[in-house]
Amino acid sequence: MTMAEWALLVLLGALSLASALGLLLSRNAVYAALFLVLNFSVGAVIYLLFNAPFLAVTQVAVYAGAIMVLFVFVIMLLGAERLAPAENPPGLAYQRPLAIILAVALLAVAAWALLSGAQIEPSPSVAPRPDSSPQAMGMWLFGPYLLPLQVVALLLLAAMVGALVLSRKS
Amino acid sequence: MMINSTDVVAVLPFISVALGSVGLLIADLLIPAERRHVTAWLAAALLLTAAVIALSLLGSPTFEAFGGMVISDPTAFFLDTLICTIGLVTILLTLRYNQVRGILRGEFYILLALSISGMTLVTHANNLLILLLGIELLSIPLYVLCGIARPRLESEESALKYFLTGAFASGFLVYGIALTYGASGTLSLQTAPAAPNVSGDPLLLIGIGLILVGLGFKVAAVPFHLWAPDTYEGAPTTVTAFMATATKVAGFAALLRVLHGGLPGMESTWQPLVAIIAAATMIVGNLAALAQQNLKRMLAYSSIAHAGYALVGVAAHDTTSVVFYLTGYAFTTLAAFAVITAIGSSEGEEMQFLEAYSGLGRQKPLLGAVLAIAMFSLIGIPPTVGFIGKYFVFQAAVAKGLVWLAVLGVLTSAMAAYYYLRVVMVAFIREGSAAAPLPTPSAPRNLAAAISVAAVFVLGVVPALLLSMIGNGMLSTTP
Amino acid sequence: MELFVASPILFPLLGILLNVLIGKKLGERGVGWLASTVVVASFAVSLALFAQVAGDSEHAAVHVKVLPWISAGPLQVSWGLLVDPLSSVMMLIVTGIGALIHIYSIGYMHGDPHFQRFFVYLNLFIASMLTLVMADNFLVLFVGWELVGLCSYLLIGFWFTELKNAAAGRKAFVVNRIGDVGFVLGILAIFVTFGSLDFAEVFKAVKAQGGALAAAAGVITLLLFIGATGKSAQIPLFVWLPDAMAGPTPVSALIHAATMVTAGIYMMTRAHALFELAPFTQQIVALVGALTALVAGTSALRQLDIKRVLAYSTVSQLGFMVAAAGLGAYVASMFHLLTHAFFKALLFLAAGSVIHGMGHDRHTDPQDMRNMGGLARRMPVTFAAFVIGGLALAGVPPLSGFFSKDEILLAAFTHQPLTFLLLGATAIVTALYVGRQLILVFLGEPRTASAAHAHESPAVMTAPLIALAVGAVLGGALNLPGGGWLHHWLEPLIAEQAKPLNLPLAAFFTALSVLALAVAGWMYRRPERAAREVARGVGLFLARAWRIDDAYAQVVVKPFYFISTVCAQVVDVGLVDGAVNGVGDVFRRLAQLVRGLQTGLVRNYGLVMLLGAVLVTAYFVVVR
Amino acid sequence: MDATSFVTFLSAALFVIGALGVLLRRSALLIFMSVELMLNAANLAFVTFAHRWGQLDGQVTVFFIMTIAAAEVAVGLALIVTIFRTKRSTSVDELAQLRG
Repeated sequence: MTMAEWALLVLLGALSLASALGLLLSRNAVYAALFLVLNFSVGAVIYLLFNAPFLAVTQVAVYAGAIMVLFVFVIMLLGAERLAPAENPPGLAYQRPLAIILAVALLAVAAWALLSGAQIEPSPSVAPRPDSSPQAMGMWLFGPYLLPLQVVALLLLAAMVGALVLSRKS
Repeated sequence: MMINSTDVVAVLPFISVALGSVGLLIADLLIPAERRHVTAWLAAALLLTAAVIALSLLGSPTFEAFGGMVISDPTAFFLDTLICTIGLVTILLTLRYNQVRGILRGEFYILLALSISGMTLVTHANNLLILLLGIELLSIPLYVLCGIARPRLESEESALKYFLTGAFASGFLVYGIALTYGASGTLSLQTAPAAPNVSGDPLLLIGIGLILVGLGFKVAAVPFHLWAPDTYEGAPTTVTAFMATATKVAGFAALLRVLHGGLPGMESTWQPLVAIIAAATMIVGNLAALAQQNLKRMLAYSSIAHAGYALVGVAAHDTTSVVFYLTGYAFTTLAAFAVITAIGSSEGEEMQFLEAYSGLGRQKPLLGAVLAIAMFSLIGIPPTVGFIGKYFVFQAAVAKGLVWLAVLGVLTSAMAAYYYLRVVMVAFIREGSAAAPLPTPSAPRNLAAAISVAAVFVLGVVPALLLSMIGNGMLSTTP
Repeated sequence: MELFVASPILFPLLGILLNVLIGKKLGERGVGWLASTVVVASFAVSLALFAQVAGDSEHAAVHVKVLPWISAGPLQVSWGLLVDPLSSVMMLIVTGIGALIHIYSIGYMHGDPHFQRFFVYLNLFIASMLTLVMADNFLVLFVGWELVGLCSYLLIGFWFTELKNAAAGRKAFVVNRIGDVGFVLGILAIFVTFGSLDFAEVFKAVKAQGGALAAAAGVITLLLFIGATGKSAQIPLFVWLPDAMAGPTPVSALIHAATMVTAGIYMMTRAHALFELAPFTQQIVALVGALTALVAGTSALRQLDIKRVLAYSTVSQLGFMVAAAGLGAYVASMFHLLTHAFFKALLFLAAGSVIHGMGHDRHTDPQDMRNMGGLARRMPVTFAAFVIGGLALAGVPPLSGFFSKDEILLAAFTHQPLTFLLLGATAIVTALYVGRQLILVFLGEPRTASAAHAHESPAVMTAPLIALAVGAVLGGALNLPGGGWLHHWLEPLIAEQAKPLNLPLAAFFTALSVLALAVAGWMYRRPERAAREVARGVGLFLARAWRIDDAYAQVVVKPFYFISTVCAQVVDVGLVDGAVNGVGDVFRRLAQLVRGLQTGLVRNYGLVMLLGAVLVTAYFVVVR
Repeated sequence: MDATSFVTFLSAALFVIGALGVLLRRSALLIFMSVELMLNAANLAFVTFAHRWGQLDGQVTVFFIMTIAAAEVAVGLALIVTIFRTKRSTSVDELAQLRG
C-alpha cells in the first residue's frame, strides 16, 4: 500500500469516527441522521479500497440513500428532530458512566483479540484478489448462495407484511 | 448452481411452510373480512402438512445440502415437527382469543407462518449465514405480532422493547459472525474451527462469545433475558404462548447447531461458560417468578428458568436431553397458556392476575385440572413429562461431571414448587371472586388443551416414543 | 401375569375412572361403596400374590416388567413390579387397612359436599402407595413417592375453605420437597455409582463389591436418609405432620399414620444392603430416630387437640422405627411398622368417631380435649377401641405394641446405650400421654353440651374399629420373640439373628409403663381442673413441640429480615406464619432484589446485555 | 500495522460507539440508528476479512446483512410511528409500564 493510500485511509478512518461520534452526541435527530449518512458514505469509499465495488455502490444506493432517507422522512413526519436533554428517571442515574466503562472494556477486549489474532493470518499480499465485479457477485448470489437469496426474499416479504399490519387501519 | 432433489428434501419442511405462507398471503386476499377464521384454518392445515412432512423425513440418514449450507439429521427434522406442531396448537388457541380482541386478522397467520419458516431453517443451519438469516426471518414477524394488538399500549410497548433489544442483540450476533469469519475464513459451522491453529485464536473465541450473546438473547438466558418478561406480558397471550415455546425451541436449535453440531473439539472451552449461564438463569428465573402476582408474567420468568434447565443439557453436551426437555416444556407451557387465553372478559380485557383464577377449579373443573397438570409438570412431578425431562438433563450433567450444576438444578426446582403450587392453591382452594368472569367457550382451544395435556402424560409415561425419534444427537464432525 | 400383578394398582384407578365418569349418577352411597370395593379387590389380589410367594418353597419373588419406560443409553428403566416377602407385607397393610378406612369414610364423610372428590383422592392414594411399595427400581419408587406426597397435599387441604388447612397442605408439600431433593440426588448418585436403578442389579453389585463401595454408600445413604426424614417426619423435617392433621380424620389414619409416613422406613429397609455398608450413616439414623421419638413423645404430653396428640405420637413411633433401622434391626422395624399401622389407625379412627360424635354444637371445637370428658358411657365401642389402641401404644402385654417395641428396645440395649436411653425414656412418656388422653376424653363428667349429647357412631364406622382392634390385640403373634413368623418370612431378604425374649428387660418396661399409666391417672384424677390449666414454662415449651417451628422462624427468617432491611429492599414486611411460609418469605425478599433489575427501562436492559457481552468475551480471554 | 488491521480496529471502534449510542440515546429513532451503525461496523469487518482471505464469501454476506438491515428498518420505523401515535413521544424512557 502506498503512502498516499495510507494517508487516504487514515483520513477516512478519522472521518468515519468523527461522524459516528456526531451520531452519538448530536442534539438534533436530523443532524444525527446526516452524520450517519456521512459515515455510510465513508464506508463505501473504504469498500472501494478493499476491492468491493459492488458493495460500495449498494452501500450508497441502499444504505446511505434509501434507508437513511426513510429515517429522515420519519423524523420529519413525527416532528421529532429536537432532542431535549431531559432528566433521567431514577433507574438511569448510573447509565452513562456504566455504559462508558463497559464500552471501553469491550473495546479493549476486541482490540486485544484483533492484535493477537493478526499474527496467524495469511498476509494480504499473499492472498489472491478474486474477481469482485457485479457480474461475479451475481454469479455467486445465484450460485452457491441461492438458498440465502431466497430466504432474504421471504424476509423482505415478512417485513412488508409487517409494516402494512402496523400502519394500516385495522 | 443447479438445485437437485437432495437439496429440496433437506429443507422440505422449510420450503413447504415458506411456499405455503406465500399461498396464504394470496388466499387471504380472496377471503372476505368477516370470514378470517378460514385463513386460520388454512394456516393450520399448512402447518399440519409441514409437520407430517417433517415427521416422515425423520428416518432419513444425515446428509448435507446446498453445498454444505444446511444439514439434515433426525434431530433437525424432529425439531421441525415440534415447531410446526406448536404452531398448530397456537392457531387453535388464537381462534377465539384473537376474535374477542379484534386481532383475528389474516396477516396474523401469514406472519406466524413466515416466522415458523425461519425456525425450520434455523434447525438445519450448518452455516453461520443461514443461521443469521433464519433467526432474522423468525424474529421480524414476531416483532410485528407482539404489536399487533395496537393501539393497546402494552402491546406496542412490548413490541418496541422486543424490537430494540432484539436489534441490539442482532448487532452482537452479526459482529460475532464477522469475527469468526475473520479468524477462520469460512462461515461453515463444520470447518470454522477446524482450520489449523484456529481453535485457540482469540479472534475466533471473541467471535463465538458474541454469537453466544446473540443466541442467549433468543433463548432468554441470564443476563440477556430482561426483555422477556416485559414482552411476554404485553404481547397478546397467543403470541406469548408461541414465543415462550416455539421461539425458545428455535433459539435452542441454533445454540445446539453452533455448540453441539459445530465447533468440534472446543467443548472444554465453552462448557464452563454455558454451565455458569445455566446456573444464573435457573437462579434468577426462579427467584423472580416467586414474587409475581401476574400469572402471565410469572410464566415468562418460568420460561427463563426452564431455559436454564435446558442449558444444563447444553452444557453437558447431551443434545437428546435438551431436545426432550424442550419438547416437554413446550407442551406443558402450551397447556398453561390455553387456560390463560380462556380467562378474560368478553370485551377483551385480559385477566392476568392470580386473583382472577380463584375458584376456577370449582367452577370449571376441567380447565382447572389443565392448569394444575401444567403446574405439576413445570414443577417436575412424575408421571408428567416435566419430571423425566429434568431427570434427563440432570443425569447428563452428572455424567459429565457437572455435579454442582445438577445439585443446583434440583434445589431451584424444589424452590419453584412454591410459586407453581400457589397457582394451584388459588385455583382450587380459594373461593371464586365475583369479578372473575367465566371462561369463554371454544372448542379449538379445548382441543389445544387436550393435545397438550395428553402430550404431557404420554411423554411422561412413555418417553421412549420420543427418544427414538430425536436420534442420537447431532453430527459433530464432517466425515 | 403382568396384568394380574398390576391389578392391585389398576383397580383403584378403575374406581377413579368410574367415579369421575358416573359418580354423579351413583349418588353418595354408590360412590363410597364403589371406591371401597375396588380397594377390597386390590386386597384380594394382594392376598393371592402373598399366597403365591408363600407357596413357593424359597419364597421366590414375583417380578414382572409391565411396560418399558426410559431407554436412553445406559439408563434403562421400565415400569417393573416386584412382589417379594417385603413388598407383599406392605401391600397387605396398604390395601387391608386402606379398605377398612374406605368403608369407615363412607360414614365419616356422610353429607360432605365433596364426597366424590374425597374418594377419588383416596383411591388415587392407594394406587400411588402400591406403586411405591411394588416398584422394582428406585425411579418407579420415586414416582410413587411423589404421587403419595401429592395425594397427601390434596387431602390435607381437602377442606379448603379454611385457609389454615390450605397452608398446612402447602407446608407439607414444601417440607417434603426439601426431603425429596436429598432423595433425587441419592438416586442420581446410585445411578452414577452402579449404572442402574434396578433393585436387583444395584443390590447384586453391593453384594459383589462389598466394602469397596463404603465411601459411595456413605454418600448415597445419607442422601436417601434425607428423603426419609421428609416423608417419615423425622428431625428436622417433622414439622409438617402435626399440621397435616387439618385433613379429614380417615386421611390422618391412612396416610399420616399407617402407610405413607412409613414409606421412608420401607425405603431404608429395601436399601438395607447399602445402609449396612455405611456405619456412619447408621449411627446418624439411629440417633435421629431416637431423638425424634423423645422430642415428639414429650410434645404429645401437652397437646390439647385430640388429633395432635396422636400426630406427635405418630412422629414419636416413626422415630422408633427409624432408630431400629439405624440399629440394623430391620425386622423389628418392619414389625413395629406393622403393629403401629394397626393400633395407630385404630386410635385415629376412634378419635374420628369421637369428633364425629362431638360435632353437634358449631360453637364448640369438637377436637379440643378440654371440651370432652365422660364420653366412655356415651360411646362404649369407641371407648373400648381407644383403650385397646392406647394400651397397645403404651406397650402393655400381651397387646401387639408390646412385642414390637420390646424388640426395638432390646436391639438398642445390646447395641447403643445412648439410643437405648432415649427410646426407653420415650416408652415411659408414651404411657403418660396415653393415660392423659384417655382420662381427658373419656372419664370424668362431660364438660360441654356437645360432650353431654355425644352419641355412638354408626355401624359402618364402628365395624372397621372392631376389625382394627382385633389386629391391634393379636398383631404381636406375627413375630413372637425368638424368631417368629415375620422373621422367617423376611429371611430371604434380611438375614438377621433372631433374639429370644429378654425377660428382665421386658418385665422392667412393662412395669414402668403400667406405673406411668398409674401416674397419669393420679395426675389427672380431677380432669375438670386439668382441663382448665394453662400451659406455661416447660409445659408451653412442650406444647409448642420444643419450639422447633419457632426456631426456624428465628434462625432462618429473622436474620434475613435484618439483612434485607439493611439492603433497604424490604417491601411490605408481613407477619410470618410458621417457618415454611417464612422460608417462602426469605425467597420473596431475594426475589424482590432480582426484580429490581427489571426496571422496565429498555436502556437498562441494553446495559445489562452489554455487561453480559463483556463478561462472556472476558471469559474467553481468560480461558484461552 | 497493515491496512486490514487498521480497518478492523476502526470497525471495532464503530461497533462500540454504536453500542454506546443504544445505551445513551433516549429517542427510539436514534437508538435504532445506532444499531444500524453497529451492523455497518460488522459489514466493514466482513469486507476487510474477505480481502484478507482473498474470498468473495465475506462480500456476499455483507449484501445479505444490508438486506436484513433494510427489513429491520421497515418494521422498526413502522413500530416507532405506531407507538408515537399513541404516546406522542419517541423517548424509550417513557415506556416503563411493563416492569417488575
